[in-house]
Amino acid sequence: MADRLLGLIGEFGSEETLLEAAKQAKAEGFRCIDAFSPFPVEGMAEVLCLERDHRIGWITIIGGLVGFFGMLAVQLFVNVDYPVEVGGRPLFAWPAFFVVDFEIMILGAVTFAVAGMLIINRLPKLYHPLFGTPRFGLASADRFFLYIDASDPRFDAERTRGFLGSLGAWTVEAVLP
Amino acid sequence: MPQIFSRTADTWFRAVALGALVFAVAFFAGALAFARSQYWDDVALAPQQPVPFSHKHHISDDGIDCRYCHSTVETSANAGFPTTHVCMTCHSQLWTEAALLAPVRQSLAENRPIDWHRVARVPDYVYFRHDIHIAKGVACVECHGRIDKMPLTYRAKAFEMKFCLECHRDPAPHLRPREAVYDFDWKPPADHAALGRRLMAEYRIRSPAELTSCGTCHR
Amino acid sequence: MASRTPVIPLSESFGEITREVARIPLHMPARIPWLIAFILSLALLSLFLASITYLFARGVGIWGLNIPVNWAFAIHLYVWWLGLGHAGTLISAMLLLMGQDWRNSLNRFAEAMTVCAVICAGMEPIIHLGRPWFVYWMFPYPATMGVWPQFRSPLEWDVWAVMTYLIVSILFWYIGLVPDLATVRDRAKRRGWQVFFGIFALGWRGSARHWAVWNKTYRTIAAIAVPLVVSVHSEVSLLFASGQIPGWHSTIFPPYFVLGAAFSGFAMVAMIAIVMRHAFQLGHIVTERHLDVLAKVTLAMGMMTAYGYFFEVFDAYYSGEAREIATVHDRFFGAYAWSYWGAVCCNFLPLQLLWFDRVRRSPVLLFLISTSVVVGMWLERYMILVTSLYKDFLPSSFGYYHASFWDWSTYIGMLGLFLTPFLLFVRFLPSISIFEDKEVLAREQEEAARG
Amino acid sequence: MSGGKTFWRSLDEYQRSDAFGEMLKAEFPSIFELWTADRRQVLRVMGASLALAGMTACKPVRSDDVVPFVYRPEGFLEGRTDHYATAVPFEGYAQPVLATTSAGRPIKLDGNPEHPAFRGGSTPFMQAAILDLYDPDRSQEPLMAGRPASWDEFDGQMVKWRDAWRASGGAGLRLLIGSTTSPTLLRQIAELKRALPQARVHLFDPLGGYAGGAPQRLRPKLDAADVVVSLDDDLLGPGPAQAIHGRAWGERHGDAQERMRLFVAETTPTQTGAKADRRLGIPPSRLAMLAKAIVGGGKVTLTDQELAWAKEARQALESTRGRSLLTIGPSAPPQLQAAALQVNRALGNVGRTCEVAAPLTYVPEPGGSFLDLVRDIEARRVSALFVLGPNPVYQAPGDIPFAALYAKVALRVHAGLHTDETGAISNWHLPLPHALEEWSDARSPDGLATIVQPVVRPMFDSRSLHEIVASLTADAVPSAREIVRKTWARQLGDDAAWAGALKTGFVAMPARAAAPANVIPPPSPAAAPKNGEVEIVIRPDPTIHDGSFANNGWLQELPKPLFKTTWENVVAISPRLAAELKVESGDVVRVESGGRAVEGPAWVLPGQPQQVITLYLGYGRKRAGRIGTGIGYDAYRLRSAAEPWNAVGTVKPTGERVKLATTQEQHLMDAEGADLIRTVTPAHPSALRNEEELDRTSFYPEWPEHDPAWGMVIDLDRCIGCNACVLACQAENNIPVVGQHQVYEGREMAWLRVDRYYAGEPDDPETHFQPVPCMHCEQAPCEMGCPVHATVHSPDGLNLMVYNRCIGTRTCSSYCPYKVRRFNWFDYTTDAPSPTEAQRNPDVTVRGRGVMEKCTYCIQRIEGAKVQADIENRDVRDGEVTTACQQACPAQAITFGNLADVESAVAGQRKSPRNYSLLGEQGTRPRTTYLAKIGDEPDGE
Repeated sequence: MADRLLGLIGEFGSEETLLEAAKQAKAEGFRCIDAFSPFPVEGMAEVLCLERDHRIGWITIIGGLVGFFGMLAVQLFVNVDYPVEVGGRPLFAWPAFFVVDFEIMILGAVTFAVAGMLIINRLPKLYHPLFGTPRFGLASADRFFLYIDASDPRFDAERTRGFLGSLGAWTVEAVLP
Repeated sequence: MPQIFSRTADTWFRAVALGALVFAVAFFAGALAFARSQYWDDVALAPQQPVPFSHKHHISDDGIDCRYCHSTVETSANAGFPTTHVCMTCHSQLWTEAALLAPVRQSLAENRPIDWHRVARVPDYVYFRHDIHIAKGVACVECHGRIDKMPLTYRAKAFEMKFCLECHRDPAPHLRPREAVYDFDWKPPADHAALGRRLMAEYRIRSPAELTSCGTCHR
Repeated sequence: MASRTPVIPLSESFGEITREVARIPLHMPARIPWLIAFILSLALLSLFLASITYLFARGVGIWGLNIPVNWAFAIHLYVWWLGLGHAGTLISAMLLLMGQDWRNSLNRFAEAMTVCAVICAGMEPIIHLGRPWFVYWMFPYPATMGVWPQFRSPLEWDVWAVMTYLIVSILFWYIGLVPDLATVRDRAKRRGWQVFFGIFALGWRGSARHWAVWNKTYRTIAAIAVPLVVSVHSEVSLLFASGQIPGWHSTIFPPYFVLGAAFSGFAMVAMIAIVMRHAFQLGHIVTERHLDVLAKVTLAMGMMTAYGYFFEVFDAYYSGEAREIATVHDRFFGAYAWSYWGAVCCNFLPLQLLWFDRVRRSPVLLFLISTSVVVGMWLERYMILVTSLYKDFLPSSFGYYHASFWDWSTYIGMLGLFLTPFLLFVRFLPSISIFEDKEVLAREQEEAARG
Repeated sequence: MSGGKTFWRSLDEYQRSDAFGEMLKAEFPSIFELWTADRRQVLRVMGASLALAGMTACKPVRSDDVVPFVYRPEGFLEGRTDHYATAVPFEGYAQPVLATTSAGRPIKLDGNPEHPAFRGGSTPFMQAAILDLYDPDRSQEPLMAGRPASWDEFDGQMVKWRDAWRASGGAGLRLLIGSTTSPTLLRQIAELKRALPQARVHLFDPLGGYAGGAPQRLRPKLDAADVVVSLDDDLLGPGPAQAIHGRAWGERHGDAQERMRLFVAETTPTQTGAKADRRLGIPPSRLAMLAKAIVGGGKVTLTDQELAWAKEARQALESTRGRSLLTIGPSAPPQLQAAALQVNRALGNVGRTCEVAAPLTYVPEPGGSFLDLVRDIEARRVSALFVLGPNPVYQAPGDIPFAALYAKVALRVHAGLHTDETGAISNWHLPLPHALEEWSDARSPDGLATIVQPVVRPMFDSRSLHEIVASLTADAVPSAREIVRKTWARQLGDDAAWAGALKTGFVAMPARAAAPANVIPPPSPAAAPKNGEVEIVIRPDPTIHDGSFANNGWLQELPKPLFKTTWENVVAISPRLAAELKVESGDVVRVESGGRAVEGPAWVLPGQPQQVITLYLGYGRKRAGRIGTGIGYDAYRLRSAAEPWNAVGTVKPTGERVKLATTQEQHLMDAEGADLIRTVTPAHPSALRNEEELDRTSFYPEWPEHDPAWGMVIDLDRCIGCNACVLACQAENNIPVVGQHQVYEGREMAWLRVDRYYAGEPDDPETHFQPVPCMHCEQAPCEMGCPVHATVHSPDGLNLMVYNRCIGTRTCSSYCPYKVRRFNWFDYTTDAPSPTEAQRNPDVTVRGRGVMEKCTYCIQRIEGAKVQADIENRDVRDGEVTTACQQACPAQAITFGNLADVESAVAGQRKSPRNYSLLGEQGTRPRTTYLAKIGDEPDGE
């Protein structure tokens, strides 16, 4: 188990080389690849076909609606449950209610969005095999990594290692569990 | 780069996060439950009284009317607490030697009041009136429960605002003919709803809006 | 566009930026000054705790409040703190959406400042309550009383607005922080630091998938945060405008308050930027260009606020309402004219120096002008509150307000409540966005490469 | 009184530490704050078990003790209030009151509605008398040379003295009594004189003159007068007949058919002057001349303005012969009084608008004045002096060093409610009971008598004045009740008649024939000031009076009707003199006269005659109790025995400045202010400024109409600014006294205030009074602001304030355009001293710290009436609910009732063209509206 290879990771010096490497890997037919960079690399999402993922948007909208209508429901309920005349204002004072509804809409949208982001990204993930890779720590500083997973049908430990090297990777390391 | 966390770290992390969440929810639920519990509302607790007075015995066995002792219940906000003298109208004849009644005899002899512990009480800022409730056909049992079955007196209902509101929002089901107010064994007629409606009109019970207006009870 | 000076010098590198920022939590370059500042802020915090202990023991009567002026320091500082906070969100969110790269060196600590300021702002209305221990009655929970909060009240709106704002600010700040926490985690050598940053970095790996989802989330929240800022301070203004008191009852209040808030907030960000830049030698990351842009934004906000001042006066005269006019006169010449003219002078006079390029790029001058603005907005909030309340409708109920010792001690102590968490943030967390600056640098390098 | 023991001890301990009291006053919001005695003990003293209304947390209260009676007292009903007709004294006169008791403790005094003259009206002093009952500083046991002693010891001494007096016929024995109308006391004095012919009874009446009283009194009957000309007579101001005059005023104003016209010439502004149709400020030195101008005959030297006033007044008097009245104040020289009598006789007014009668008060025989006593002490003819009631050491004029003289008397016995300045230097001090604690009798200014019956057991070890007087001659002293009954043996001999008199609260008494009028010497002009001097007018304080109310917190905190200052007396000074001297209100001035001087804060008083300053008696007490000691200056020091009301002297600023505890700044009304207080004229009978004021357009849908719909109308034409409503509200609604410091801070708690506005020239302004309670707005801005539903609207239109829900955001007060809300900045109530908390109304929540409070339209009375009506299955009748302010108002300026009932009085008044809303343009739709004043001048002038 311990030495079963999970994938290979190649280290690059700049975002351009990484982007180029990713494109090439994609062109080579690799599916299960991922890139790691200290900052979001422009264009990477397109290369990895991630840009059509609109889940966050939908989650946010749902959160907003839940917040808005949830709060509105609370407001309507409390005025039905114990109707009290306040300053001659109507029981259902819509303009006044919408103020809080708006705030809670935002609160709902933001909390849903954050929770959605964490869930989609499967975070928190304190232990991850990649962290065991000696040079991976530089991914948060100034190095760029391309990872090809062992589960990829085109993956072959030796050939893929060579392929990464051919892309200009400074180092190629094996990711072990 | 070595791993910082062990493989089980994520499990621990999630467990702790979930635990915190559960704790927070439980805390609020617990607080709400506590406010409705006996610890807070004192329901069904019979405090130690100077004399172990039994309402059950006096009502069910002896058939004494509530008003004999609580004589101002129809005329005043307070139901009225019996004076020692009232106790002694009977107990100068009955159980004159009973050890249990020694404090009563002593009170009369020394002209010193008996310190009872109040069982049914609303907060100071609530202005409850017995007279109006009796006049409108709200029976003793509605708030005090089956006091005729209580060997030792305890609080039957949580005297919380919600309890009062329940009836003030919809009095009809809680009404009975005025003459049945002191009757613990009164059974509502088959068409209780119709009776409620009739009494609402007959007794000119105010609208729920008025009855639940804050000023009805708080001043 | 291409000809403008880069916000991050091209001589910088990704590694350099990483090192420069990450050394602050990990190695703390200015240990002694930080410690002095921290002890000072702890002292202020203790003053605050002592003040509110006495406050809770005795009652709000320890402040100089009375009828008619039954709101003063606590409420005007509530508005003031919240106003300071708004700049953080605006810098982070609005400028992000507008693609203003220069924000990237400023947004992190601006957001932290927001969180600290909103905590202070949120404290104010709670401690000012007559019976603060019942503050939870403002929330709709199933009570045995069967009574609920009253949602027509601007105060109730404020509860939700501030709560939302606090939570959103913290979330926005935190998810922006996560990648940088990962950076610091990976730089940390000591186990304790590794665990600390490791937990809070949530296992961030900088994966392209993470970045993609993260980017969408971050921009979505940013897009939501901008109307949030506007709505929160509009609501705060409605706390006054909903009353019928002359001097409050005006439709100009929401924009007037929001602009004033942004104005004071940008000034506050400038102050903090200058201090941090000096204390941690961050000259290459927070450059003169940053100060220049900040000064310009402050100037723009100031001029818009000045327009609000003008329009408020115009509005009163245009309405022809005798009482509105009387309130304006009272602001000009009444017992609290010092607060009006103080606000006008502090807000707008030194501000005019910012028309000059040299002044904008001078840290000392910009710091002084920003301080003047923050003080000026403090006076303005005081003025709006007190000059309206102390003379309203019936001459018989006019009355004067004088801040008591405890008013001041609570306020000054609260500076400790603001500074203590902020200093902790500076000490323990990456106070400048590392990855966003790298992003800028990458973009600039690319532009430079393209010529 | 087994429970009294511990109670005393704690009081005693307390009293010994004066410094502690000082500290309390300086440091704490409630002067009472820390002082507690065991509450239960007090309640046992009060003779009943009850739970006082108190505000605790929201928790349903746990089981606590309930202590029933052993025997139920006859007629006692828990939870119900009882009413007793009795009287409280004021300047020796009876003020007939109806005392409300709850659970055996008196909680409220109101004018006796059955009384033909008072008809339910009250004065602030009547309302406040109940607080004196519970004054924790009252003397509680006999003191011998300042040390606690017992009545037995005193009685033992008395036996010896009595034997000596019997032998000598009472030689050397002197009694000094205050002004009194008590038939019983008068009878006892007569008996004493018979038993001890050598003894002598002296009268000490600082407000009637030190030299003895006038043999005749003009008793005005204002209700019959079409024209009243008052020369320095404050008919509507504080005095024993204030409620009677106020009632008459009310009946002749507002919607009255025949309006009374009032001319007032006064030496210092008063409430009467404020209400005058034609007012004239005049220095005392010219008052006689003015009288001469009215009486006619002789050459007068007056200013044009004064002459014009005199001419108009004279014409008015003559044009309404038999329906006019000329009245002269008691402070004017007796010659003027006699002249007025003459004029009224000539106009045929006597018997119609006034009566001439012998005084109801005790008139000493020749040689029985205070000055005679002083002479006798100096001549060492006095060996024993019983000071029964008054406080001559404090109240003697400044030119008589009475404290020193008093010390020369070998046996000094003082009886009083307090161990006051006199009691402190007496050999014996004897505690007297409060009027509500013992039997007595007295006569009201209209001539009727009232049997003063106790409504509560004496709280302290006191003894009735009647018993003390009786013990001077009798070995076995009957009880006060027996002594009083003996007086009335002939008239109220049988028990039924006696019970009837107690029940109704008054007894008719034959009027004594007036003594023949004295020969009138020509009016002698008062001393005129020399160059650089000013004339000094000395008056009783508007709320503390002669000083006897100094320890009454309600009256101390009651804003003086014209100054709106509290807790101290001021030196009233005219705007011009103030400008000359460069002083402003609050600058301390030094007033010197006759070699004596006082220093007090100046108050620039619009309408004050130019070179005249006014000093106010009653302050500068040295031993009044914790409340009244050591505040203000003592104007008695500047008084002279010969001319107690006026003096000539100098005034100059000391350079010192003090902050005055005022509840209202001085404001002259501008055009905008004229909207607040409106005046209608025959030419402009409507109070409305424009049609828009009737516009009820609103963005909000209307809430359903409801019956009842409570509302209040306040008639500004009737209001005399007397403050009776303010104190009635305070007594009814458990409103705390917060102390001088809190009033400085602007934190007075009064739910109802009487605003005073000036219009016109500061030298001769119009003065307006406007009572301002909560307006109970239908579209209340306050309610909208509350986040927790603590202030909401009831279906019957009340703006409710739910204290137990309030969290103290104060938004409601910020939004209130009328600023009628009051906030508990500190805990003003929890630790009030024990006896005072027994005064609290059990039907009204006692508010704790941090909650807002305000006028509730006396919701406890509304709910009480509703419950009563509901029990009887009927609607609430018009007039069944009276608010405390309405009940107290002597002028009947306040009407309250159901607006939905078109037949109701309040609905009728709403239809008046004089009806207007305060700040109606704010769209708040107040349920409290005002009826405009009626003027004879064109609108807006």
